[in-house]
Amino acid sequence: MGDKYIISEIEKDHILSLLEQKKRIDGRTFDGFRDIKIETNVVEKAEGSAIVTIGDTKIIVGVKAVLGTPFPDTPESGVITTGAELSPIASPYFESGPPSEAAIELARVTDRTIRESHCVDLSKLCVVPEKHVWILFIDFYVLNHDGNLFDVAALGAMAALATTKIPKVKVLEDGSVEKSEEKEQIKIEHYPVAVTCYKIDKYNVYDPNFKEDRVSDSRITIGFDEEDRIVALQKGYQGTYKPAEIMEIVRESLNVSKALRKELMKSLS
Amino acid sequence: MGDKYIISEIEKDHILSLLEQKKRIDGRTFDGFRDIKIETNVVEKAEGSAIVTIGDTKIIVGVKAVLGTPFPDTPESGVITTGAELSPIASPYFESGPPSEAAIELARVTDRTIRESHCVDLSKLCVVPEKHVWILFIDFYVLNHDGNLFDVAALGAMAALATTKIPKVKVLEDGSVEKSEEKEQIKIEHYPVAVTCYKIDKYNVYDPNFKEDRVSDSRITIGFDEEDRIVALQKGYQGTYKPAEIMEIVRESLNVSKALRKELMKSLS
Amino acid sequence: MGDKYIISEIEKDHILSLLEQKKRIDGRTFDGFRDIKIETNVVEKAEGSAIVTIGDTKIIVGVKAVLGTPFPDTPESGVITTGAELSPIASPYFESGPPSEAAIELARVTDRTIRESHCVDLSKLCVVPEKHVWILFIDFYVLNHDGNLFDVAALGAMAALATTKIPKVKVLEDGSVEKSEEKEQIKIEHYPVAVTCYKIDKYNVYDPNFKEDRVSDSRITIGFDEEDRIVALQKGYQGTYKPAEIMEIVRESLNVSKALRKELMKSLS
Amino acid sequence: MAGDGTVKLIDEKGIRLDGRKADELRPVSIKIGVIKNANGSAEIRMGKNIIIAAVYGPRELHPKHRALADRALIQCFYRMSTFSVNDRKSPAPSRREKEISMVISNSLSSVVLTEKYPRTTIDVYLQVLQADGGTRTASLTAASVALADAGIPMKGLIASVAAGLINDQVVLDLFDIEDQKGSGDLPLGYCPVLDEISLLQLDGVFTVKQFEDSLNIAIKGAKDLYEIQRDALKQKYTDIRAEVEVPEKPKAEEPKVEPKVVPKPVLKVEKPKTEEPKPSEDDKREVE
Amino acid sequence: MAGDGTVKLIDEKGIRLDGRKADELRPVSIKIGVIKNANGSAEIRMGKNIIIAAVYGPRELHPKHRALADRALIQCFYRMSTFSVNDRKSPAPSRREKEISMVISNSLSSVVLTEKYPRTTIDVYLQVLQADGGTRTASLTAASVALADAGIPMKGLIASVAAGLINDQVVLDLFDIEDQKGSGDLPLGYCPVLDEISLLQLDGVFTVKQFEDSLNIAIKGAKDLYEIQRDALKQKYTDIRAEVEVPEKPKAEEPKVEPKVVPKPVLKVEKPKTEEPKPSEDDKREVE
Amino acid sequence: MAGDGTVKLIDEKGIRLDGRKADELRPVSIKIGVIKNANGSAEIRMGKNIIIAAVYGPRELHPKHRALADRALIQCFYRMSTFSVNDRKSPAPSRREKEISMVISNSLSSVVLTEKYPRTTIDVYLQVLQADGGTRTASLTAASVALADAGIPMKGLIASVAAGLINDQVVLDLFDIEDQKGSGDLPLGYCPVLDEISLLQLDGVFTVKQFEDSLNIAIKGAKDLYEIQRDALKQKYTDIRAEVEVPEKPKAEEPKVEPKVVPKPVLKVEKPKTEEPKPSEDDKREVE
Repeated sequence: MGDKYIISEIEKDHILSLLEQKKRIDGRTFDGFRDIKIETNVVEKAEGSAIVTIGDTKIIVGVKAVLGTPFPDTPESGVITTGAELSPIASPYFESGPPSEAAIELARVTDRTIRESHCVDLSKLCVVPEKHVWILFIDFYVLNHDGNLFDVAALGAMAALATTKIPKVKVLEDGSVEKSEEKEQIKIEHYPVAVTCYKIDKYNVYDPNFKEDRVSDSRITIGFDEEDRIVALQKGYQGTYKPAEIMEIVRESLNVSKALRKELMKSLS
Repeated sequence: MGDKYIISEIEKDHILSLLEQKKRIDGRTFDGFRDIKIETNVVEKAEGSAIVTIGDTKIIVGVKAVLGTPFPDTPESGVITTGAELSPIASPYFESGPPSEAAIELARVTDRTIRESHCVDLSKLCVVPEKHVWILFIDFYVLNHDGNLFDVAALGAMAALATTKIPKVKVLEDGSVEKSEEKEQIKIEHYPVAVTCYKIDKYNVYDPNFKEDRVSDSRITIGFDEEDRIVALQKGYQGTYKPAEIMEIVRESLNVSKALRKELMKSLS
Repeated sequence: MGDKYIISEIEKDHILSLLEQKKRIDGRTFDGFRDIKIETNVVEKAEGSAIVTIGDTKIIVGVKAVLGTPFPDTPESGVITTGAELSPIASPYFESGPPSEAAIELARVTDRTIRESHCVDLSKLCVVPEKHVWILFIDFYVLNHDGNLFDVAALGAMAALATTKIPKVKVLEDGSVEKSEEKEQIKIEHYPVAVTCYKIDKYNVYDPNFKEDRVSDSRITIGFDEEDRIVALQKGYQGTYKPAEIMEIVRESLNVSKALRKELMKSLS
Repeated sequence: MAGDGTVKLIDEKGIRLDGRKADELRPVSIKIGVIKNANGSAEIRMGKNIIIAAVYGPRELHPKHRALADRALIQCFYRMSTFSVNDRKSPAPSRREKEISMVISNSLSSVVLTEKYPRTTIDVYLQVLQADGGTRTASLTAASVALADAGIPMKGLIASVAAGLINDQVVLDLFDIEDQKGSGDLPLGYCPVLDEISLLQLDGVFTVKQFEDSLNIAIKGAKDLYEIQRDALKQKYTDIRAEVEVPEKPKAEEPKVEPKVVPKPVLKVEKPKTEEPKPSEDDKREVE
Repeated sequence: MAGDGTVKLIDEKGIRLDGRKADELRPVSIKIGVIKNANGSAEIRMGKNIIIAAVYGPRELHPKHRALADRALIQCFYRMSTFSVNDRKSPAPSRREKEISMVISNSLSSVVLTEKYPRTTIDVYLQVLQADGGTRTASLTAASVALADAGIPMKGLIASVAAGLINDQVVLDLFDIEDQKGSGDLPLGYCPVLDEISLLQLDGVFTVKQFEDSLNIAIKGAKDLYEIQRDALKQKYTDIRAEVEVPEKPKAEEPKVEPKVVPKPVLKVEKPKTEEPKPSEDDKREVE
Repeated sequence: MAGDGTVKLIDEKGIRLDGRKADELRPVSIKIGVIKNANGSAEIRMGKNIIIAAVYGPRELHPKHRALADRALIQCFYRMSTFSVNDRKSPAPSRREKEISMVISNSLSSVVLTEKYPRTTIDVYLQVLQADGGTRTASLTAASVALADAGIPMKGLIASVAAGLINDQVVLDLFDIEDQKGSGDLPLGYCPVLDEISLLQLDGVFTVKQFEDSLNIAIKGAKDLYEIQRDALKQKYTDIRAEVEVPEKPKAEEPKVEPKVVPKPVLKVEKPKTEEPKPSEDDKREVE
């Protein structure tokens, strides 16, 4: 964002002077999150879906499962593909048109968290090697942007995936496939979550609202799995970090990830 | 249009003051049409074609028949697809570039008139179920825009379709198909025409020229088949109608449709 | 170009007054070329590649060979397809975005020189008629634009093609094909080169630098094969020629072509 | 739309597959203020349709040359989510989405007092989260409520619903299967306060008599729907009242959520939230 | 273009498949004023080619930064209709269409007195309704006549036709099959009044001698074509004369159809229809 | 990135497939001034990667409304040539290319003294001629040198290289096969002068310990790379020196190649070549 929106210097000063006093504009601690709400199975026609809200940020994620052919170099693997739309429905600062840089980054970072965690075993999405595999399209739409999109998107993607049911498939004699009415939950092997730490001047805060997000100098999004391994990381915006700061953020974010995962698992139980 | 072109208030006042005296700028009655000319078989390389002119409005329509695969959910049906281009050749108000909203509306309303009338039995366009069906591409180009595009486009589409000849096809042993030199007229089951009633202030007129079209508050295009059934309807522009007005227009347009169909049938005989 | 860049009248006058004295701004004769350098096999991952520099103009050309299906009307022919990018890397006057008119012209004229000379026998690129043929993608990127792009592009395309090695292919029993590790040089039947003559006022010069190119009124690019036949020709820009001038340029360019071909052949030996 | 006689869409007693009578609306709920950043918003659920409408504006229009000298432009963007339908929808806008955006925009333009905001745009975003037949009419219904929620002055709300033909019988508010298997669809946009029709389309095969019956049943349905729209807006008014009882200084940083008093839900709300149609220099720089 | 020897494109007597001699043009007809809204227009039929050319301008250019300070920009848009060829053409503009648009634009720019209309654009639209070989040359021929019809001052008309090689013989004006089966094609744009070549392209394989012969035969063909262009413009002049005999006040509302007196069809028509190259504020608002 | 255990990417002695040790960079060469028209440029070869970086600017930005009031915009365009990879890359820009362009642009923005050139753009073009793993880091390394070559004042050079995991072992600077078969990749952009990290991404599976080790090895690698960057810039300085020894009047027509004295390769070069960030009217007209 940094670049795109000019915020009055006064507002930035206000946020900063509060941070110096260890305060945030809405009274939270530096690592305090706003209310988290995860609803699943919100769209029947999707194979999986979720709406996640953190504070006033709201994202809907849907998973469509489509039978298709695998990539030639991975004939026994299904495919996961992730798309994000930052529609102008969600913010006066978003514009109509093809996916913006910001939408591409949001989709790709979330995609890496999902993919690299191996949360879905792609080989289990294979129906007939080289011929028929499941393609999972994970699409998310930001409905209201009040900061911290990356964490919300990853929660949404996992909640939608973990509640995805795909039709059982029968392979016919001629090699073609037939979908049955019966559906089956896909198996989730790992439960990654993404945690983003935003740096405003020299202060690190979590779960910023839109104004805090907008005045941030940089951010680091880290995907952690349930074994505390890092599966994805993205530094964003134009600010920089000392090496030691990075390690500090990794450790702090790891703690935050556990709380987020608790929320995720609660919604799935 | 309403929105897009600003017409001098003077011109609008002039048109209106004439209408109050039951007159139109070129002396016609409210439901009087300009000269209609329908030429068919104008482009040999198309499977069907027509040029229709009403007054100075001129549209060319061509039909190309291509062998393709059917949609998975209608394996025994051929396909009709309609496209319109409002090229800047036809008016100083048209712009280059991808199809405008106006072009999309023109194509889709004409498409509905054709499609919903079942004027072509799509099952007869099937060659080998699931494998090979005829796809009819109906493309029209507005060559000169002097109002009343919808009626002209529908006449053109029907005249082109009704004179479409497609190659006879032989199905070979291996399931592939071979086109023969011999061609066969496609069978037309119904003869829909579209009639558009334009409302200027409280007056309903038909077949407006460009200036009348431009000052219209709203329009209603209705597709009628030869059994006097309504097969398509589209209210256009931003004006509104009382329910009773609608019914009056339906009845009036139905009468107009008979005259238009007479012209169509004359050109086909 | 003519249109696109406004050059100070002073500069144009300067170039012209020199030409009147039979001089060029960098001291060359009217048909004198700058240094020519042709490097081949510059990109290992391409099946063929070359970097050609003439003066400060530099173009890289890569050939990728991909197995694909032939066009239905030429089932026993491989395919050659040529693309050019005038990336803003090469000149402050180039813009980002889809291929410009200038890029399209450069690609298509070079394509015609290659294609019409029959330098590659397309039937030899056929693996299984109707099913599998080699598609050669010849893509070039202008890296620095200091005039005379057409001649450099054609040299680059030929140098890349003539050093292209494609995998040997085994046709399996089920009709599918398998690429082997072993590669084979494609056979070159002809060695066309392109020569462009630029007209500034009434003077014809060859191999202009950017400034001369920019003030040119017109240009003629001619592709000659090694049997002195014309295989492609393109008049560019807005200037015109008397018929006799054309013939004069053809004869002069034919001479130049021999020198350029000598450079080409040297690089290939 | 194929008149497929093999499916029995309505039984002898006139009961449809989902248990409704011929002239009955599907269950409808409308919720207001669902998109916090928008100037106005609404979520409609009608059958299995789930659609969100959000209104931004009046605000400056880019590029400026498209602005209208004497009134606001109303721009609608109807979009289906990729996962809203059985077969995944491509994310690229289709011709169908563009046409629907246009007819919704035309319909809304007929009631909004656009002349109050010359040179601005009022943008209406419609996101279909789940589609179950009749998304264009449900979208228009929601858009109209969202405009009222945004305090945009209107001559009246538009209620929108389709009538149609199933097994040659006229019914109200077709759902997915009826839409596909029925033989006719007549989407209507209607303003009960003005008794004016602002959206009307049709496909299928109707006799003139069937058309007239369908039109009438759709108008009746729209009037029923209008009551639900009013209730949704009244509910909001009540909610705000309750909130206002406990007096509280509005937060300075959050001008958007300052209570909007909507005394009568629909007609000519005196002052829209964005009072100044010409944004200040500061706003402009923020938008860039 | 493949030199396919198996088809006999020309017989021992030098007669081609369509009965023409080597240096003969196909039947040509040119009709003027076919597009009423345009400032000038022409339809050419040449063999089975049917092409419409329409000229709009000089008029204001958008976006303005593309305008030239010292002259008019000539923009050509050559487009093939989807149904103009045997295999349906995709409606998206191809690279071929873009290149042809450019070479036609360059050719016309060489004869139009563009410096008379600084900062404007003259737009030439070329729609191929049926293609039969040589559409670019026929388009240029028609465009040139349409410009004259629009009253745009020119140094001279451009006549355009191709020569080519079939069975190694030089022939004029290739039609579809000759174009496909022949071994060379040389499209030429030529201004007889100036004796200047403004369009020249070639593909195929020509010896220098064959090239020279082809160039000469194409120039001769262009001169023949030029007479047909002149006749078409003269015919119009005659038609207008006849019309003007019965004096009649031009209708105030229709300034476009006011009789354009074209005393000599080609050179420097004194006043173009659009006298004022800088459109007034009103015009500008209409165009938006 | 699949942790495919079947390929032995590193042997018992810690030697990798290409003969390197775990913490060793691939052979690197950096050449300056390879694109004559650019204000600065560099070619990097690192393993089989061949990448060209060219810098244009500071220069005027179009469209103007995107310009920043208080500083220069840095725009990066990372593009892979179609033939740079084993399977031909489509020429259309991919989402990957757009993301990489953005992270490189962010990284460079952190060191360039952008506030010196308000309202301008500095455009950095990155063309991958051959890709061999780690193209984004090599591109950033080259871009940084190209900016210095252009005389753009910076707080320091950025050296960029990845660390990663192969067979669970931390190694520096993954090449193609290691990138594909390894189990983790951590691209780093680092400014040794400032000890600041300006690019950091990761995919794969790392324990926190592995991450820390990878980060450290990448920083060490970046420091090594920085020496090579400095050498390249010094070499240029030496070359220019040699040239300058023989005094020679700079050619008037070629202002671009006038010797740029770069006294210390990196920090705050006093005056960039383009001294006047606001281009003159003439320049502007040329750019249109």
